Amino acid sequence: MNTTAQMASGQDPTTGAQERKDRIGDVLLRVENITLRFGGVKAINGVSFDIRKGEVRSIIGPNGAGKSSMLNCINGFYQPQEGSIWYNGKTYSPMRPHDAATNGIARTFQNIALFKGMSTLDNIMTGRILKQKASLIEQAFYFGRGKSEEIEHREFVEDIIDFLEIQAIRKTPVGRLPYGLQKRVELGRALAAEPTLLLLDEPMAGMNLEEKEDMSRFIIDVNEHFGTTIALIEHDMGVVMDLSDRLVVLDYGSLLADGTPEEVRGNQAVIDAYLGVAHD
Amino acid sequence: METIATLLGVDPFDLWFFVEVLVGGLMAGVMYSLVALGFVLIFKASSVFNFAQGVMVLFAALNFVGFLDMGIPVWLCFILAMGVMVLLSFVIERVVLRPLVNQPHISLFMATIGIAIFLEGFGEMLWGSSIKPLDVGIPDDVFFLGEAMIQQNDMFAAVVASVLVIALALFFHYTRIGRALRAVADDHQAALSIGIPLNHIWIIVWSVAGFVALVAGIMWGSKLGVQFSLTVLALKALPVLILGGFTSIPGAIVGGLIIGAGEKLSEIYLVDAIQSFYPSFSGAIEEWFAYILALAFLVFRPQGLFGEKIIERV
Amino acid sequence: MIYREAGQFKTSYAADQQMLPIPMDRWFVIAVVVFAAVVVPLIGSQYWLESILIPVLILSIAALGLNILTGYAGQLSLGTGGFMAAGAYMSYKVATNMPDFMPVWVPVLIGGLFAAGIGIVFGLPSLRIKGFYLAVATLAAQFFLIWLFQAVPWFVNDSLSGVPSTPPMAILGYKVTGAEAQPEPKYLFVLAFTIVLAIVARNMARSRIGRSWMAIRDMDIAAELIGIQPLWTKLSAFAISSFYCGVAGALWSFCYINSVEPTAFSINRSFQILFMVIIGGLGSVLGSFLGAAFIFLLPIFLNNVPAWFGLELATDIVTHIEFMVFGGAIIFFLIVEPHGLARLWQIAKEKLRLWPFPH
Amino acid sequence: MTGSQIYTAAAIPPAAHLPDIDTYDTFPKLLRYNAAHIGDRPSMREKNFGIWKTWSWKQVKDEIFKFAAGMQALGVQRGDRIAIVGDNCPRLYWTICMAQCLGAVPVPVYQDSVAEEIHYPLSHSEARFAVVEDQEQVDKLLSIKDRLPHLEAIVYDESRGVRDYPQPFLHHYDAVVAKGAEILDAHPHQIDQEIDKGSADDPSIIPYTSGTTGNPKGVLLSFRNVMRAAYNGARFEGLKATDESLAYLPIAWIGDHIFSYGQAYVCGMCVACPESSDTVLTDLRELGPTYFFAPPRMFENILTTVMIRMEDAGTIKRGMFKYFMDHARKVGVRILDGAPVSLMDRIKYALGEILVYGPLKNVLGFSRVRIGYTAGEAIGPDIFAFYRSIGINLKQLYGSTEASVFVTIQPNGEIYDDTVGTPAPEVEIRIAESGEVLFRSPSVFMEYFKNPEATKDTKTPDGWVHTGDAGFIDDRGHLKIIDRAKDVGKLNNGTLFAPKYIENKLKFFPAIKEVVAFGHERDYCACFINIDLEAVGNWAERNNISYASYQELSAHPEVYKTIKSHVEQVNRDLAGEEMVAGSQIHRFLLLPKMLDADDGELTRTSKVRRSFIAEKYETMISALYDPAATTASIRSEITFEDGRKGMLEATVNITDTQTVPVQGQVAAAAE
Repeated sequence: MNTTAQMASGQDPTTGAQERKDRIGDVLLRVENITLRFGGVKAINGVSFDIRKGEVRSIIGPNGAGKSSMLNCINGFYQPQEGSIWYNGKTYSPMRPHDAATNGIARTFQNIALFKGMSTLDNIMTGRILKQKASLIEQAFYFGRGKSEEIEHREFVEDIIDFLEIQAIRKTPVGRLPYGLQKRVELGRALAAEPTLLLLDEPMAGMNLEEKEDMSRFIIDVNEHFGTTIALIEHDMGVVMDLSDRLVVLDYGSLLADGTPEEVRGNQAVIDAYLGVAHD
Repeated sequence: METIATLLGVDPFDLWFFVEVLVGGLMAGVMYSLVALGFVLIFKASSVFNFAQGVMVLFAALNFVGFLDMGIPVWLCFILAMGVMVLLSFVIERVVLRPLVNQPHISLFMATIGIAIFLEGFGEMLWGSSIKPLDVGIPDDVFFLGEAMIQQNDMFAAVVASVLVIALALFFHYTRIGRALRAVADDHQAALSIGIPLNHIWIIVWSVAGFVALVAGIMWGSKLGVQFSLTVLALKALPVLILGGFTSIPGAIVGGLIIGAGEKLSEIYLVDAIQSFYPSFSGAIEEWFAYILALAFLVFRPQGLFGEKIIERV
Repeated sequence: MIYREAGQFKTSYAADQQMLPIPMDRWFVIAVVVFAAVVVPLIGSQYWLESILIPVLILSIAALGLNILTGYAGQLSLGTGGFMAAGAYMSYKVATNMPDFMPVWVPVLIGGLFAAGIGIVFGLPSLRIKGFYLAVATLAAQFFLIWLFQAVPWFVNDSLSGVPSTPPMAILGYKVTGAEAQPEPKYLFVLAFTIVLAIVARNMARSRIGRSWMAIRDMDIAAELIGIQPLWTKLSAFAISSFYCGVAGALWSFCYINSVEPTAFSINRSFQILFMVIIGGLGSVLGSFLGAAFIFLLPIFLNNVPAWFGLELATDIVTHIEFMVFGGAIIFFLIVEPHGLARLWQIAKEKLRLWPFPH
Repeated sequence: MTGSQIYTAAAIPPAAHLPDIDTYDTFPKLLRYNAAHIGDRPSMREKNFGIWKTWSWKQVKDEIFKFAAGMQALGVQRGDRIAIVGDNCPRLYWTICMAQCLGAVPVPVYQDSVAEEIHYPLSHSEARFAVVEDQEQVDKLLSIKDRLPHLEAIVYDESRGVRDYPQPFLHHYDAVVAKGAEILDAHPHQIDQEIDKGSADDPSIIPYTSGTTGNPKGVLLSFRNVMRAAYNGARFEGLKATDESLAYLPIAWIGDHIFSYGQAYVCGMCVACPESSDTVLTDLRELGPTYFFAPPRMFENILTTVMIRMEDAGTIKRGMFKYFMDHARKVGVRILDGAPVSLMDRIKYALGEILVYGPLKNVLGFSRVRIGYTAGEAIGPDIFAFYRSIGINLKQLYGSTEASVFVTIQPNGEIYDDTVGTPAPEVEIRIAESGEVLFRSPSVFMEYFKNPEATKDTKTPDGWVHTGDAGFIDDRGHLKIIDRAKDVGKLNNGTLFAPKYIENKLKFFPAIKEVVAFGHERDYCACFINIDLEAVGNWAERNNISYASYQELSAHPEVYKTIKSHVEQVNRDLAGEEMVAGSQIHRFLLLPKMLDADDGELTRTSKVRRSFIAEKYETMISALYDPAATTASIRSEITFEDGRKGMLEATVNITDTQTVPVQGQVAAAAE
């Protein structure tokens, strides 16, 4: 036993920061010159940036800056007219929802998009759908993989339920849950897919301080424990600056700045945009 | 097997025969349009897909005939029947719409199916279920356009329908309520700012739809007699709506005409063509022509001819 | 009140995910099934078996089918009658042309499969349209299919009347179809189908496919982004739903009306089954049974009740009352309990579980 | 200290179905016995991830052996102390047995204590190792680690949040077990050999008692102590391997050690751990234990909840409930005790069982309870009768850490709500002249660890232990406890004053939560009363009385009126008992705040800290004894729910009460 010599109590902050840096790896996803138009309106205008493996990347910007549209392009819900998305060695122009899902891109939504008629457990189980392979007959008669998969994935889902501390609402229909818990269930559903890249669209919108703290903790834990890369849209600047490794700032659909929290904080264009200097 | 045209002893490729079929079809289409018009009014104002519109036609006609049989003068019958429709609007608003406000549209849709069933039973309970001939003095002679034989009552219906559409257009354009109804179709809040409670708007719009139903019921009743089968015919208004778009009054008219003419023409010419390859083909495609046409539209142009495109956002 | 759940805990997910996780419920359902399979055929009169139980069971199967499509997958359909007809006509065709050694259930299943195929075709528009738009599309199926089976005499082996009687078929020497069959074997034949199909429906509802349906129903966009493919999910719902309807249609022709006729599968049948699903409970297997029983038995009840009080009501009046009651019941349930009789049952059950506490 | 009579238990036959604890004389040996004889029966369950994960005796043995081997590799030696901190969970129970396998002594510590409170037992016991539940406990230990020179390694169960801690002395449970498994593969008999070295008189555990004053004392118990107590309790009640219990009380408490560990090993029965401390009631309902222990407070809370939930029921249901509960009160206890009851009453009771009692027991999770215990303080007679009347075999027992729990138990069929029962098997009881209760048994503790002074004060050389409680054996042979011996005082006129006795009588009223009685060396008895916010609040709601705070509700005249009637009822009771008739309550006031452990007014086990309160509320007490004062004021610091501090300033009314004249004395009648 090596004893008293190394018994410094508490955590050494530098060790943690170093570990974080070590965890961030190569580029996982690169958005290349994306332009998205609705009718004549350009929601996104030639934006490029990348997301590295293991990092927490935030997309910030004023309302209507095209942040949600950006996430929608990344996971294929919107198909941009121009540009392409390079992801894990392949170029997609555009990305399709099914490509995104099968490649491990999961997301949560700004306005909660849970399956209201189902329980918490079932909602999270839907996140496992791509991993279930039982045939129709096996499901219909609940034998073979039809049964074994249900149990196997239930175990996985229970881990998530435990992780998110939502044991007590396991069998409650999600429609009856308060807002903060619904957000948590939605995160659980996304996690159930064991995503490589997790897109979080305003995970803390409408939450009180305590709920925000909980959610921040979950996001950090997800990033650290599962090594999940996270792309985050959030309005609370304090949260963003604390959580993110790097930020992308969008304004009126264009890229305004890209860099570490410190760099972005000092960027004049960003300060102008946030202070509402008139555009012309 | 002989074709319908040969049975009738005419040459199907005779121009006048074609005109006759086309006009007959268009006239049937006017009837569909009248029912569809009621649907559109309600849908525009409240996003309720009123499945009961067809039954309202029957119900209105039953009331009208019932009053007429009591020996009441025609004009008074009309007013009485209209009164019943307004009363019905009140009841529907109070009992069905108000409790279901903010429910999914599909629930309201199913509720109107409930209304349809209820009214069917209720109407026949009041007035009996036998077929009732209806004669309000609409001429039912025929006249000839060139060599094509045209029913006078068809022409009459066309005229009435035209008048009705113009009247509605004026109502929507030049009255305060009409403008409110148009506003509510776009934005419920806007309608409130005009100062008319939503509940009143519903009652008014259902009453207007009731009025349209009454007119349609009298037209159809004069032609076919007032009977249960009216509701089945009224189902044809559904494909009309798909073609015309749910929110478009002109769409309802044009859709009705296309379907009316299309099903009559296809019954003659399409069946004829098929029977030349497959003689045992029995025809009667009129039963489904409208629906399959609508289906084709749904797959290739879901918003209909005049409807607006729907964009989904997350 | 009758529940004793203390100590009935689950030590494995297999136990927690059983079809009926509460032992009390399990015993109750087993008792009901045993009663239906053993006691009912012994004590049931011909009237009860042939005129009530057989049609209620068959309609339950159809309601299960529509519930899969509408209740679970959220796709409204008014074409149930058409899909039932598809099953009935195709199974007639198979039954009258198949070699003798083929078992009786083969034509029924083939009828179901044929209906499933038709369902897929008419389900295709569901990829682009929803709600009442889809309802209109399914109406097309209803009218077109009924017309089709009358227009193509091949289905009825070119029978002159167009309304042929269904042939008698037997299992182990007991006739189970057609007019000459005894009520008991016929009833058991139908019951067997009902039980198996109900179990299958329940299994699907708690498996991946059921969750995919419900996900599409509740939030189709989110479902798609999770990786649920709308195409496959909706078409599978149409196919499986139509399969159930097809089997129900075949049984209706072979075991209840003993003939194949289009009027049995008219638009009114479609509505009847839709009402069963709404009143019974959308998205509930139990609801399909409760709804079928309610809708089918109510007219019988209305016909008999006045007589108990010495009243004589004309048949058409009773029909009108029936319409009004149905219409009223649908509106009532949509407003008061959108999840239908099944939810009422559920609430009663919860009350009993918490007894004597109110909640 | 001599001269009085010695009371003993009636002899009961040895239990043939239990293992011979003279042969299997340590818990690790019992573990081997159980694994060999009932290896496939469940030993432990834990609600986790939505299901009750279950381990058989065989699995438990394998797990403990591996864990022990792993810990041995970490350096655990015979005689070491191993601290255990955490909520009830199987791995911590296994830690107890693991330590005993290796000849180390487990030191369980109250898991809800703050770091400072944990420090004493860890440093006093010189624990070299700690096995803890999760990040919360790890953090606590890390914060005091500097002052724990003996502590070498910490093993944690749940890795969440701890995974990235850099300290090299932190070990994950799984890693230790994995290491142990490797070692056992190479040396399969290593742990068996260690177990064989153990014997009955080795120390088995050191629970620390939570003293009301001073530092806690470590009570050193041998295997013989704990095992005889567990064995005697088990054969007294006929416990079997098929029994199940729910372990939810602190592991550090001796009761839990006997009920959830000792008796489980002796009988081979199954112990289940709840999902978390918040879900105990739900888990209780699911599990439906057959053997259940709860402090009176918990039974009281459950009963209050039952009554409140029934308020919401419809009229018919409420009427039915009342009717059958009345009937149960009439005959329920007699039926449970096997006394003669008329056929009609039995039929009515059976009907009640179907409609009320059965379902009620079911929703509470008591359907299967064969034996229920309550102890720690006196239970309200109404509460006690309620549970017994609906057919739950609830009993009181009297015991202490020094006795390895059992001193007296109420035998079946001899349950009286005012006594704590007859001496437990192998226990001898004697009443000292001062009124103090003394006992002697094979389960009497060895010594206070590293504290010979205290040992000498408590335990006589011939093995008698001072309980510190005053009491007497009544003519039925049952022990009746009046109060703490040191708390029993005298009024100025010489009358015996037993504050706890008076307080408990008052606390039996649902509206009263807490009472502090004064009277020692005073002219009369007076008291502070805390109303029960839940019960009184509920009453206020039904009567449309609005209130903004506890303080406001307490000051309400109607509330005062109700409490006054309760106090007068108690006075009438006291008047009927010769020994205490003189100590009727003359005046009382309702405190403006709840007595709270965070303010130091209660102990962590919710016992009143009399002297602290006397000091803090000094102004109020003097007002109670100032005949001219009609109000009393207080100014003091309080702690809010969220931990913030604040100042409380309040003035409350004092109410005089009616007392009953007692023969030979003239009671002062209130004007």
